[in-house]
Amino acid sequence: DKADDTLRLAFTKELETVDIYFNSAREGILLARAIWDGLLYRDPVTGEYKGNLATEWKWIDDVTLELKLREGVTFHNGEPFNADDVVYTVNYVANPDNGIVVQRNVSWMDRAEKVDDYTVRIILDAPFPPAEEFLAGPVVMYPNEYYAEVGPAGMALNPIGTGPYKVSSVDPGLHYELEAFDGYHGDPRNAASIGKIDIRTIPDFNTQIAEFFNGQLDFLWNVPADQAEKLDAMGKYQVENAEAIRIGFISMDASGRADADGPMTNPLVRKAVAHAIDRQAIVDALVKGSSEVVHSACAKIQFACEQDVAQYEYNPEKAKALLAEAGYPDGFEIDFHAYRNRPYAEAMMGFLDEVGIKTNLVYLKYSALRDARSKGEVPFTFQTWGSYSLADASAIVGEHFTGGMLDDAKDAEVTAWVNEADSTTDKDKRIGLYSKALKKIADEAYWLPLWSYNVNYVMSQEVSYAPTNDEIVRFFDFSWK
Amino acid sequence: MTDTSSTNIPISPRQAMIRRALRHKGLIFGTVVMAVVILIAIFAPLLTEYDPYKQNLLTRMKPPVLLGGDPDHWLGTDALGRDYWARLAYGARVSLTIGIVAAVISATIGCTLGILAGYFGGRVDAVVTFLINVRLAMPVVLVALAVVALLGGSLIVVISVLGLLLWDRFAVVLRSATMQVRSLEYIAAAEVLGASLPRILVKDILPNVMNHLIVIFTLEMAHAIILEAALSFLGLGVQPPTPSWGLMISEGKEMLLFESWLITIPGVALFFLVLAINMMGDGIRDVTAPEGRN
Amino acid sequence: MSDPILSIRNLTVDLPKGGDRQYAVEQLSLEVAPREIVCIVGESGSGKSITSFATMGLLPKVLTPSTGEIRFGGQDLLALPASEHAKLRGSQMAMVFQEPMSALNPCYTVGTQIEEMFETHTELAKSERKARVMKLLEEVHLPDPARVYASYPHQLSGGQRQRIVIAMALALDPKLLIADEPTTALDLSTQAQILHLFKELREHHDAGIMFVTHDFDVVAEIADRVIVMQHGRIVEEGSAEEVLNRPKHPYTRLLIDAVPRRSRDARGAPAEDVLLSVNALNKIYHIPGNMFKQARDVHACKDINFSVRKGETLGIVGESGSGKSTLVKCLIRLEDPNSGEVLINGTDLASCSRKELHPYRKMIQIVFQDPYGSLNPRRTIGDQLIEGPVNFGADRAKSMERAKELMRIVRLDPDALNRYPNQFSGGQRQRICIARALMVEPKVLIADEAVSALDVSVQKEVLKLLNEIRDTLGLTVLFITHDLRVAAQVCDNLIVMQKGEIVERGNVEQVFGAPSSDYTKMLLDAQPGKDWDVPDISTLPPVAV
Amino acid sequence: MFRFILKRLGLAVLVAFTVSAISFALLFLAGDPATAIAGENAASEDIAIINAQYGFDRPLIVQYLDWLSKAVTGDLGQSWYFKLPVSQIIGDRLPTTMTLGLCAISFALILSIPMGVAAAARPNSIIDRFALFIAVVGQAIPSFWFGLLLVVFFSIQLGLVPASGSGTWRHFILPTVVLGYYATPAIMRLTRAGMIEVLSADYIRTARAKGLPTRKIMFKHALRNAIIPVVSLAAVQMGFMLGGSIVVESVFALHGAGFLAWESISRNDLPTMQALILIFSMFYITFTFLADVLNAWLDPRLRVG
Ligand SMILES: Nc1ncnc2c1ncn2[C@@H]1O[C@H](COP(=O)(O)OP(=O)(O)OP(=O)(O)O)[C@@H](O)[C@H]1O
Ligand SMILES: Nc1ncnc2c1ncn2[C@@H]1O[C@H](COP(=O)(O)OP(=O)(O)OP(=O)(O)O)[C@@H](O)[C@H]1O
Ligand SMILES: [Mg+2]
Ligand SMILES: [Mg+2]
Repeated sequence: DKADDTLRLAFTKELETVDIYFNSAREGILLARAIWDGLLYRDPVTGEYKGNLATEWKWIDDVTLELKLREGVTFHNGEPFNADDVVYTVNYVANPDNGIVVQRNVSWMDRAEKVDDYTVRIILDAPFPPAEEFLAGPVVMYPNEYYAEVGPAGMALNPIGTGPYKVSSVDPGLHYELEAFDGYHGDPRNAASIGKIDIRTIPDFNTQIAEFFNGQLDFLWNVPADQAEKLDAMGKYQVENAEAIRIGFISMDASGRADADGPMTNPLVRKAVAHAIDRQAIVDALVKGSSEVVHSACAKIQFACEQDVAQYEYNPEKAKALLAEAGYPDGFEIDFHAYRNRPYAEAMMGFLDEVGIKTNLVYLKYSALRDARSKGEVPFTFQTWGSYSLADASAIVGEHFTGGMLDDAKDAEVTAWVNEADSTTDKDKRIGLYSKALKKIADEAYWLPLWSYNVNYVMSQEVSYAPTNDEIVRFFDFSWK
Repeated sequence: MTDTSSTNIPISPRQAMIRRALRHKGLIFGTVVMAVVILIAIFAPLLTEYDPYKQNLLTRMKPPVLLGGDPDHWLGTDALGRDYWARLAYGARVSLTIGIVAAVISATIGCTLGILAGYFGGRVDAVVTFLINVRLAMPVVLVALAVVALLGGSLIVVISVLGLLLWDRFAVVLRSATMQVRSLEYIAAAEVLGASLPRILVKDILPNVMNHLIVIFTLEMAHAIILEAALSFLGLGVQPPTPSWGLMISEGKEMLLFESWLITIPGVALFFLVLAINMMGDGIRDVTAPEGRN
Repeated sequence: MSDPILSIRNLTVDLPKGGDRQYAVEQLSLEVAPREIVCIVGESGSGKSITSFATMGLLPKVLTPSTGEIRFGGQDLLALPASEHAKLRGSQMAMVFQEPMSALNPCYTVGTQIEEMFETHTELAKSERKARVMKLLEEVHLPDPARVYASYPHQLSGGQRQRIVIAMALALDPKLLIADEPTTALDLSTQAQILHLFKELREHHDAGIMFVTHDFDVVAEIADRVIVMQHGRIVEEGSAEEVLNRPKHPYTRLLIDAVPRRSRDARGAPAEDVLLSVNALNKIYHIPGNMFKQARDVHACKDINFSVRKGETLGIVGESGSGKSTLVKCLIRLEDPNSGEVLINGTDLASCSRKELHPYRKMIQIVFQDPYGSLNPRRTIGDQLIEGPVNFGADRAKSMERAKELMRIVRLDPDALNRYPNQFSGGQRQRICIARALMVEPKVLIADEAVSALDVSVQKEVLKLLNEIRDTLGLTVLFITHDLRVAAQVCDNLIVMQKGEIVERGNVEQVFGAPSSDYTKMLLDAQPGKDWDVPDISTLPPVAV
Repeated sequence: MFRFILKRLGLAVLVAFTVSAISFALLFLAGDPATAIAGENAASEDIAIINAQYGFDRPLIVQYLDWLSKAVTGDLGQSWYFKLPVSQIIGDRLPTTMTLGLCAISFALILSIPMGVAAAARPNSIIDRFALFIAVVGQAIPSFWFGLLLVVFFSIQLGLVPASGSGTWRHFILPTVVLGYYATPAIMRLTRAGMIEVLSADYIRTARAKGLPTRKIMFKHALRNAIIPVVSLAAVQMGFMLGGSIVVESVFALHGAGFLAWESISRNDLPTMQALILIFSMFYITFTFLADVLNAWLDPRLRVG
């Protein structure tokens, strides 16, 4: 609280490591944005890319990006920042042998080359349109000498970056203390306003709320909609809602991997499913906040996310008719896999039940479900995808419709379009190709896109913070009222 | 001179037991509550016109009538607008099924092992004791959680896991009870009279360890029900939309600090059911083996 | 005679509702003088223990004295507050119980437990307390007092433990010593020593001793005065000489008449052909150790050889643990002998497999000691009786007929077949067990201490029944007992066992008249009441009741 | 005696191996390790790399023996999730769980033994009924519900104790009560039953005949004998508590080994899981062994032959 200039908040899960290249969790992103800087920065409000550790950048050709680095920046341990750090970091993470957890974030880079002390070139494997987005997000710069010495294990326990906050103590998975970094360069992001950030892991959300009531926490994030409403109604707290890039969708086994003659291989059935679920009602009653029903297989704020696609309105009669036409006048029974938001899944099951589709919920841990999906054992599943907070359609479509393990459609045409789009830097061409792909996905009803997600933040009255719509909490934007 | 005045205790053991049972308050309380729950479970469709699965997103989380809710739903509605009373009534079926089937499975395993160990002793006993030790040394709750987490928590998985988890007490108690009975002379007499092994086990051993079996059965049944609730709490109980009380508690937990009735109603129901089963178990022990308590 | 230490007047103790009778003891009056041993005799349940507990203030809560008084040292104990009474206990009055095995706390050394007496009732210093304990241990003739002092109860034998309890009772030189069947659980030889100790006490201490027993031989051995109880009432009282030799009350006469005589009931000689013979039988029990104890082997039967002729009654006698039960268990293959043969009609039972054994099972049947443990409480008598025949393939209905017949033979109501065991008394249960054994028409009947747990009068009945059945059915009987008198009365030939070995064999007259082994001599010598010739009741003058 | 300790140790090791083998098989068969290592948002190509890297393509038995041979030398492997040595992570979490477990078992013993003794001294009295009530309620109340109720009442409403965390002793009060209460019914019932049985034993009658004061009879003579089975039970319960404190640790945000185990399940962090299962079974074995030793000290019949 304000008295001791410490902002207290809680994580629900234990973060495996603070080293951003070796975790894939939202909590990790939160810490990373406070501790490190990327070369670029995307303004969360305008969506505009700005220089961060790089001040200028330009494409030499399709696969070479040259960046001018900011001078006078130092790491928390006093090490100066220069081209060596960038070259070291890029070459380290781009090397698959180093086992960076989220390969997609780094694998598009081949290597980096030093031009002079404050100029570097990043060489790509192939043209990669969303490169700027990645450089503004997950790819952050590490101090070369320090990292070479301590490696990921040392970085996890004593992280060193250039960001607005430096880490004063780490109890792995349990407790993190950050404190404002005096030497922060301060552009384009603000320097820290609040002196200390104290983060504990409290797995039970009720306990988090209890601690919030007790004044032991100043800030709650990812508050479920119902609780947020109640907390708002109490009138004692600030409740903020922000959109997230994450969308929910139902993926159906159109290619017949799970069951070659299964109902989901029939487009009529898939369309019946789309008509059967009253997405708007679920958004209104359960998801709430700023969420909206989505129709296209990506998040609205993502680049090249075509919105003009076929839409399926809630119409159970039509759904029944389609089922009858598809040869299932009495409906059918099918397993329905899910891994989060159980009430949403349950609500959808209720709607499906009305048109005669009996579902058996199989609720699994993500890893287990993903495993089952990659083996092609899942005919019908409720999924969500957060696109690593990347504002580019390739982050979601590229992962799910290019014939990979998670691709249930296996539509060669769509795969070709998306692959082509992802290997060109021509923005208009990309938009056109994605438009074709997304339209076909909607026409064929490979997916039923459901809704965008939103995040609720609850703050005590002393705290001032304006949430952004990318699910990222930026500690340096916090201040006391 | 035939000795006809054969008895000074004129009533049979069964009659004496019934007499003691009728005087045992705990047993009567337990039995009545159990009977009520069983009746509710059986006649659930007659007790409510609502379908426990039928959702209505427009009437979510209406409080019970007592807290000023909608008179159409006297116990209110849950987060998906399903009638809470209907879910509670149908949920009795699920909770009882879990308790009974899990206890039957573990009783079968535990009794078989326990009786064999107690009867044969020696090497068989050593093996069974080893198994019991393995079972006790294994943090099976964790292993079971892992299995449920990875296989998905269908009713069948949950019941089998619980069944495989709770047999140790049956084995331990029946082992020692059997040992005790085994050393009695009527077993030796039966052997000398040429009774076959299965016959001795069924006719002489089983009836005499039956009261232990029944008592443990009730305890483990209660245990299974409460463990299912704990699994549900960790998100690994039976799958929605099945209306199990454990699941209702776990769903209601979300709103614990705001709509506490959501967790209190199934919580109290569960509490009373488990309480009743335990009191029945205690009562049966008191009644069948009065020396056990006083 | 000096003033009595204890005088009980008109004591009545109520039983809780639903008991066997209304009062545990009724209108009971008795006196105990210093240096006097008063024996209270009577059958089980006659109220002997209740009387002693009432005096000690140890009655269970459900039992309450309703009228009368117990005067001790000038005060009425019944009117005394519990804490005052507790102070008298141990210091002024002491008690010795029946079960030496369980009367001492297993968790403390016996030295500590005796010392507690001084700790509680005196101000003695620690060293002095220990010295006093040592003296007591010597007084009760315990060998090596220093070792005994530091021993735990389970390291001592039953007789030694009973001495400890007696030492404890004597610690503060009480005025009154109550002994409730202090020798019943002991072996003959130990019993003799303990009885001797009591006689010594009478010489060296002033205490009055109230000695509860059900054994007239013991009475004859030590009593000065005798009180006979039945159903909670005193029926006869007088000097030992009078009551033992000229009992007046019919109940006393009945009891005395039931005391087994040292002579054999006259009967015909058995046939010559050998029915059962045992050759070089050995049985070794392996007792597994645990973390703190060594494993060890117990040689329970060593090279046993004997044979029994058809129609013969062979008695097997010996003290507890001598291997009698083990021997018969091997005979009926409840235990597998380690070596040796058991030949019956030329078949070796010892080497049969379980399957081969089945048809021979019916040849040998057994009646066990414990009348309560040998019937399954959850099955009806009828069901248990037909168990045997049904197992050997007989028809249920026919077996039921036979069961009825056997019930008549053992003098029980055939209608009782559909009752449960708990509705029968101990004696009746033993008869049922006999009937059950006879259902399969065995050639050999083994009675393993079949009458030891019964009261004398009941014992007499059952023995009589056994004899009759043996004679009418032409059975061969192996009669196991530790009671030499019973053995003498019913057996033709005797085997004496000690520590798993046969140390003596011969017919009854030989064994009793001219024993060859020291062990047998010692056993015979240890019998209480040797000087008492049980009077022939029929010759006594009739007395009006 | 030495031989038996050896034999017993051998058996204990066998039990521990069996437990670890069973759990190894269960865990590795049921979950896909590679996905677990890769994490939630990993892409497909990441997983293939991992599979080769960790050798999950080898037969299960080879993997188990590999694990086991390292485990005996104290190398429990690397956590797939934290990428730290498992021994280090567990070492960090165990003190919390041990503290909680010890507090809880002490609480349970302090509550249940006097109550069991009092109940046995006067069967069917008010105290007995109250004890029975406590026991029956303890068996029936789900511990998470109880825990949350305590938080609402003592922490939010009264503000007496902290709701979560493990910083000071005050943080342990509520978890101790909840976890300890879970073990109370069984211990209390056993104490009561044991005391009732012992109080009717002959040597208690002897003690009374010696004129000892009631207090001394109850505590010196009766309790020492009645406590022997309770010691064994407490050992078993203590073993359960360490591994079974998941719910309590999660409600009170105590980051102990139980909670770590549960989280490791959700994260498919098999090396941590596997090590924890091994350690928990070792605990159980150690506690029962200690209980045996303690019992031998309490009961000379077990000690001197
Ligand atoms: N705790 C008790 N509760 C109810 N009845 C009892 C109790 N103790 C004894 N009795 C009854 O009191 C009567 C007298 O018992 P007591 O123990 O004095 O007999 P006893 O002569 O000592 O017999 P034994 O030779 O078997 O010891 C019996 O009918 C018995 O059933
Ligand atoms: N199952 C057994 N395991 C180990 N040792 C045994 C077993 N049964 C008997 N023994 C030992 O064998 C010896 C002989 O015992 P057995 O029961 O045959 O004696 P007994 O003469 O029948 O004595 P009692 O008169 O007390 O019945 C004893 O030392 C006893 O401790
Ligand atoms: Mg008596
Ligand atoms: Mg015997």
